[in-house]
Amino acid sequence: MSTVTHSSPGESTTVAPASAAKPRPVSEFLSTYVFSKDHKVIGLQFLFSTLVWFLIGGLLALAVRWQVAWPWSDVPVLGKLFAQEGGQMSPEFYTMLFTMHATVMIFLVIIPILAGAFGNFLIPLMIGADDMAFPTLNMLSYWFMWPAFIAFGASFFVEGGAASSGWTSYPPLTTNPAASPGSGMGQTLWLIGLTFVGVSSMLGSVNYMTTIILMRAPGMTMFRLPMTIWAMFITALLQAFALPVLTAAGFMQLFDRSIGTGFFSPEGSMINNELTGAGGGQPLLWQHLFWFYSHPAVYIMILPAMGMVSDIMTCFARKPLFGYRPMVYSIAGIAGLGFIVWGHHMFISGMNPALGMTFMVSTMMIALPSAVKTFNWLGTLWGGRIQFTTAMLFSVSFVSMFIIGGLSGIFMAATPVDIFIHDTYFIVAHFHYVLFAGTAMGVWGAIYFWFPKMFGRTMNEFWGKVHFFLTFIFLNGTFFTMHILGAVGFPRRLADAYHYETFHHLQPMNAFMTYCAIGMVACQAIFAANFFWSMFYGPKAGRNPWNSNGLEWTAPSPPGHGNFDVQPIVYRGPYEYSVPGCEKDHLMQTDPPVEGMVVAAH
Amino acid sequence: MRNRLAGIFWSILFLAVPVLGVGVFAIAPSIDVWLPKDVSSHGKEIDSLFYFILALTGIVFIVTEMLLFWFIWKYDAAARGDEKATYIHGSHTLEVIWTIIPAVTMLFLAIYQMNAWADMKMRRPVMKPTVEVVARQFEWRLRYPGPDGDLGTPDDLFLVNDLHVPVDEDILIQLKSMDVLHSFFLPNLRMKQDAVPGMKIPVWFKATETGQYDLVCAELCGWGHYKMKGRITIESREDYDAWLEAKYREQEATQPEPMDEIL
Amino acid sequence: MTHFLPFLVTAMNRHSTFMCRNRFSLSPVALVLTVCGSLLFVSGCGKTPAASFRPNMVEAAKQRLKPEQEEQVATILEAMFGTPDNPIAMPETGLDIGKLRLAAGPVHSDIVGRKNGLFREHCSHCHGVTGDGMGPTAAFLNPYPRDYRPGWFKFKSTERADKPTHGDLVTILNNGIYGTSMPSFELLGEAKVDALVEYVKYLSMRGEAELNMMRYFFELDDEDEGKLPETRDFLVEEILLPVAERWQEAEDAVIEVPEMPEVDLAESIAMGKELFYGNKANCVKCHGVTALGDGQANDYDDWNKVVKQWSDEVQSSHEVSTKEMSREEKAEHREYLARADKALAGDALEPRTIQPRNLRQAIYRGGRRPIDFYYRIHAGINGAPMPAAAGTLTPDEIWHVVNYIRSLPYEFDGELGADRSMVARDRL
Amino acid sequence: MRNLCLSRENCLPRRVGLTLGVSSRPGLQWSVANCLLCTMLLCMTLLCTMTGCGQSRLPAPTPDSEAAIALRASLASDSAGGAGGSEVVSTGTGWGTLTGRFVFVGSPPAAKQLIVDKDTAVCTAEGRKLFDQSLQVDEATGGLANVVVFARKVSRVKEREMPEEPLVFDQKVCEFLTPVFAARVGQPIDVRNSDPIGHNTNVSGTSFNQLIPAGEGTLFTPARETGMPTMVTCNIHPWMKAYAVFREDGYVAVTAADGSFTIPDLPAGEEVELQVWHERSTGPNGALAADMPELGWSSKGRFTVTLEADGTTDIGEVQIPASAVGS
Repeated sequence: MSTVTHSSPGESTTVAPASAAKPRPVSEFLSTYVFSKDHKVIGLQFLFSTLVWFLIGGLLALAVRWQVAWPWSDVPVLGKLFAQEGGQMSPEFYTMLFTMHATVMIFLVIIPILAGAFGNFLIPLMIGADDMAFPTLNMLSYWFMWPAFIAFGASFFVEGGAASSGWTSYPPLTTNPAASPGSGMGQTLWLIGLTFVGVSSMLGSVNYMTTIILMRAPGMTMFRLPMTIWAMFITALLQAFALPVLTAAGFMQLFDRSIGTGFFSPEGSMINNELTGAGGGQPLLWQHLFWFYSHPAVYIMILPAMGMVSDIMTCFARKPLFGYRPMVYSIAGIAGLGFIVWGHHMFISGMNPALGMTFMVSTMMIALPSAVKTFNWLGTLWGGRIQFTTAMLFSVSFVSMFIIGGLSGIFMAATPVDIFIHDTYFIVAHFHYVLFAGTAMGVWGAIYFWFPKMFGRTMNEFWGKVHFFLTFIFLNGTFFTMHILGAVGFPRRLADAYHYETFHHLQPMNAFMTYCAIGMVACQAIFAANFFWSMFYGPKAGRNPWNSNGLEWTAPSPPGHGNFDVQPIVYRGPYEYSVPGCEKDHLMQTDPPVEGMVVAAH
Repeated sequence: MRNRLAGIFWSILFLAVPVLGVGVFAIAPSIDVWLPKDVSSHGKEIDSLFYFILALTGIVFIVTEMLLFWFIWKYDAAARGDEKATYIHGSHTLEVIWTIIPAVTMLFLAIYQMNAWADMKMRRPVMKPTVEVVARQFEWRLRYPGPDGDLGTPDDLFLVNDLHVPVDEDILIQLKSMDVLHSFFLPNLRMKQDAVPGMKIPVWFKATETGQYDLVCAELCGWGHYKMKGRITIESREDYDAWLEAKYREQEATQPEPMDEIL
Repeated sequence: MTHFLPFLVTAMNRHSTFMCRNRFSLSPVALVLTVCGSLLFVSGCGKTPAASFRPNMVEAAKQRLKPEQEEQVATILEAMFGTPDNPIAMPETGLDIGKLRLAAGPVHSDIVGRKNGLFREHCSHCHGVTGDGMGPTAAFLNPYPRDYRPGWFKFKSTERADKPTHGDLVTILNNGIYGTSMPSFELLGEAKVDALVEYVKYLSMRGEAELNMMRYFFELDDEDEGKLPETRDFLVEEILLPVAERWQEAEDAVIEVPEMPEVDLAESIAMGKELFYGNKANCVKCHGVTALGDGQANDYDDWNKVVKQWSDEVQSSHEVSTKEMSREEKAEHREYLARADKALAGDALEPRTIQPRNLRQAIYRGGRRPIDFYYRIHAGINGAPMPAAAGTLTPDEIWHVVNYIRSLPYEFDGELGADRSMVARDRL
Repeated sequence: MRNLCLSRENCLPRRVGLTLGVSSRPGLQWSVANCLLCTMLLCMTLLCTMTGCGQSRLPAPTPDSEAAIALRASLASDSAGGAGGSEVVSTGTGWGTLTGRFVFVGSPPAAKQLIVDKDTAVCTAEGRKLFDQSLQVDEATGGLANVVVFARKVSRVKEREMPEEPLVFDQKVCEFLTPVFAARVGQPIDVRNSDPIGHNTNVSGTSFNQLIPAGEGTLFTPARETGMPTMVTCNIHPWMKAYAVFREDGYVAVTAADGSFTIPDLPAGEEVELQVWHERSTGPNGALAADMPELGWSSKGRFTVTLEADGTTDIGEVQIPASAVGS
């Protein structure tokens, strides 16, 4: 089936000029411009959609920060939309804000931008395939995001507002609509949206796995794959194995809410004088199921960035990746261990404390592959010939920030310390260092790096660096401070914590963080302007503007339909930079071997 | 040469990360943005473990960030002239070293703290509950067992939000939730435990100093989560008994109290 | 569009330079649209709403008030009570303006450590800025948050129809109402609780004055041309004072509580039990044979009853045939019904039945002190179906019932079906 | 799936060869157009979902703040006087009796059966059924019972003694025996319970909500006027419903089964305004409208008559259409 559906756009292309005299039906317009099956277009569709959501999520975060810094004061701009009677942000709206900030950022930005946008765009290009294995499925994986977009977007405007039980959606707060305004229609829409995101990811991951396994160019062995592809491959595996659990759990919660099954509500638990369901369930069951997906999801959210950063860094250090195989194994190790550490989100949840010990050990162990990766990145920089392009700066900052995010994780893995810092801003600092300072920086790096391939033009380097500099400064101003707030025990998710004497004096510090956050969002305007300007007016890029090695750089920029005008044949791995005896400092994967050149075994 | 300046600029930016990072943690205690005062017997263990991990991660943090800085400072293309990058694919020895050292450290860390964890969450003191705390949206309902020491008898004392415990004694709290998840968080006693509907979870600690401290809800429990504020009063045995007695008398009132007592 | 497409397709296939023109022709449009869309999105649905008291639209629609009449009421109320940000306490109300200012207005702090706008910070999410029990979370709570406007309060030490004393309301704020969504505010401290109570009284007086005025339109003579007289005699003497005086008289209306009779507790409980199940006190009729509160499931409290009855009325008015009506009558009828439907949908919560208390859970809304029980049995519960027993039972008998009820959570009565799992020992 | 080609170089990708040479189509332009289209679509969807912002509530009137400030000032000064509400000035002499009859036009609908789910051994013994009594029409005469007629404002009140015998308000087999009753303020009412089961009697708008033990009674003395009739219920048996009207001057009557009413001793020789009420009326507050312009019958259910001294004035048959009582 896939062959048939795939070939149709190709055929129509060749037929089009001949039939130009005859007006084409609307369906052609749709299949060319909207329901495209070209992996690059789908990737860009993902990219644009997620960037819009990135903006929305960022604004939500600003509103959250505003309330944390100056509780109950009028929120500028956004306040117009959602203020309660009297112009102030109501606490239920605040809970909705941080819930939707997390939801949007995780499910509509990070996961789709990594797997959806870059996965789609890069996988066929980097392995030398003309398209994905299942183009229709691929198209569907994008369009299945739309019900999710609509569900999440619409949920803001239904009665009671959007979901407001945190992105973790812990029952019974979520299973009983009487528990919170956002647990009404908003939560149902949240679950529906989540399901569609899941379907989309699943379609994507099936496609990626098949494509990577079956459609590599001649000579492209598994151990000649760039790290990006390895990361995408393992991410796809993670998704394929973890997602069904979340989807099942989501349906269970939906049933709890709609037909009173009571998977997650215990016997006789009352909310607002209404029974929470049939009983016989356990709230902790949801936590287990949810984190069984969502902990691996944390790696889904960073592994592709790690892969892309490895590729960018080798290119601009002009040096082979230090320890290619250990890097691959550590990604696999992170993924494998990722399945057995979910309990560290639940140390104080009421789960058997003995389980806490085992999860603590496995969690400590996951620091290993992360450490290996960090050291190997440092090793890659060592002895390199570093070019400070914007993409490189973002990649280096990824490593720098990932060190912070990784190390702060050890505090939480230590169960006794976790008793104190659980659910405080220490956690917030930790995951923002991993997901924002880590992944988002990686994503920016990747955008600057592959932009020429996407649009045939390069982004402005000067403004790119300004963007990097400001983002880097503000990001650390915002998130590093959170560590010490966490050390005071400042809890997450409080609309107003200052009536607690313990936290009363932290307001100025929060105000500082909010100023930084505002700066951080504001300087994204530079990025947006640069992005759109360069798309049309940026300097034209050739096929290989960075003198990089990957297969994608052998295709035209931007690649046409079918990607390669010449069948790429792969002779070596992707990191052969500065090969002794070679005239240029890079040796592309497709460059035929030259007599006498010394290249490492793989 | 302009390129070299750029390299210096960016290297220093990355140098700022460890410098300012360590700086923030060094200054924080002096501006009172640091661990709140500990008044529990087990808190010292948590704090010392926190400091231990802080030192450990601090060292790793400084070393790796300094290496990062040094590499981008030194291996800037502009600084290397015509020299090519080193053509090296890795080092087996190094990989082994930097796998084993963290592994050993991490294992040590995990085993080192197991005892502390067991003390705080697994080795429950054998005694009747001092008080039952029932969390609900958005308050802490307290039930003291009354003179007979048993919960669920007519002499139970019912209170709200205002938790009192005697100092220097083992306290066993029976934690429940009526509706959704809550978390019983005493920052000054380094104690946190989720309250789960349908479960009776024991929480124990021993307070070492008298005083009044915050009782915070740390698990999102709905729109009013932020206002679910309680207070713990740690007082001497005599004061505690007198307080219990007074509260019990109040609960058994058969005549109105004078107005000034209510206000 | 149809002629544009093949052109574009052809152009693309040729990969020629005029493609550039083409690309610019589309992109700016898209850009402008995107920017406009985002701007619209950000600017949202209008301005930040200023805090204002919402008129009692249910009563207004019920009394078929005209817009100018509604406006007159709103204006008079603003003259007498001010706005949510700037309350006014006329001397006749006996309210303390200092306390009101502490509680009113947006949440802010004028001096370090002193927070104003207490009501909006702590109360308005449920009770609404107007005290109409229609805050943003109201619809999700069971029971609904109290609507102060009719001036009915349930748990108090005064006779049924009287207002609660200041102390009664302070007690409610300090203890919360266990079994409802009303939490305890004790830790706010005395001064703040005091200010909040004063503000609740203020809102209640305002609401009652509003109701009185809206109802007064019906009483007007024809020559008044549908306008309330704006004189001090009418507005203060007829409308405000009757309400304010009852609040001021509350302290004198406290129920006298005789001492508990000196009988053995077990004996007293036995007598109380007899009364509970007997034909005299009849508690069993609503609280059920098992005392689980399952004896009466389809009654409404007064707040809900008002809505329920009117909505039933409106419903049956919908079914009235309009054949015999004149054109004007028809239009009037239709407008009334349209306004009524809107008011019921937007300004009233779906009426909900009230359940008699489950007496085996040891959860008592009105307080667990013996004296709290005495008040409730003596005077009944204002606004709720619970009737008064004062004339029917002697004080001693009331005390017996009190003792029996207090023992119920700990009583195991297999015969009556009070399941062990339902008693306080295990349930709470 | 015979070959997973994990490391085989000769594993040819399936379609690269197929498409070689056809990749002449530039990617940039149409993908950009495409993506912008998607972005726009996204923004538009968000805008569309925002329709929820539209208010569906009744528009609230805005107070006239300037007028409010002026009024506030005038209320604060004691000088701002003026009579509140107009007093009726007496112009006539003597006393007269008012009488009339209410007739239901058309055929009355069948009464609804009430749901009795409690104390059925007493209330619905031997298959007895209880019916809604809100619309009682005499079959023979078409008279409409339980219409309340009372004088709104009178210039003078004839002194009559307060009856010493309490008015009996009884309930039997779970029904109030008098579905609508009138009393003078200060007149004692004996609220009785002739059932073998307990009732409670809840007179809304007053402080009276009392337990009435089986076979006993309790006295209730209304202290204030009700205005329009107020509802009386039994909370133990929620289907039980009656209406009471208490008037200071006692000029109040409830129509009998044949629809007739009589109010004696009204001031004669001057205009007297009367108010008419019925439980089922569709008018405001239960005001019963009738098409009698000669009496100046208004939509507020009011009419005016001038009575002859020492005589009886009959307003005749008042025809009430089905639509006026919501049927």
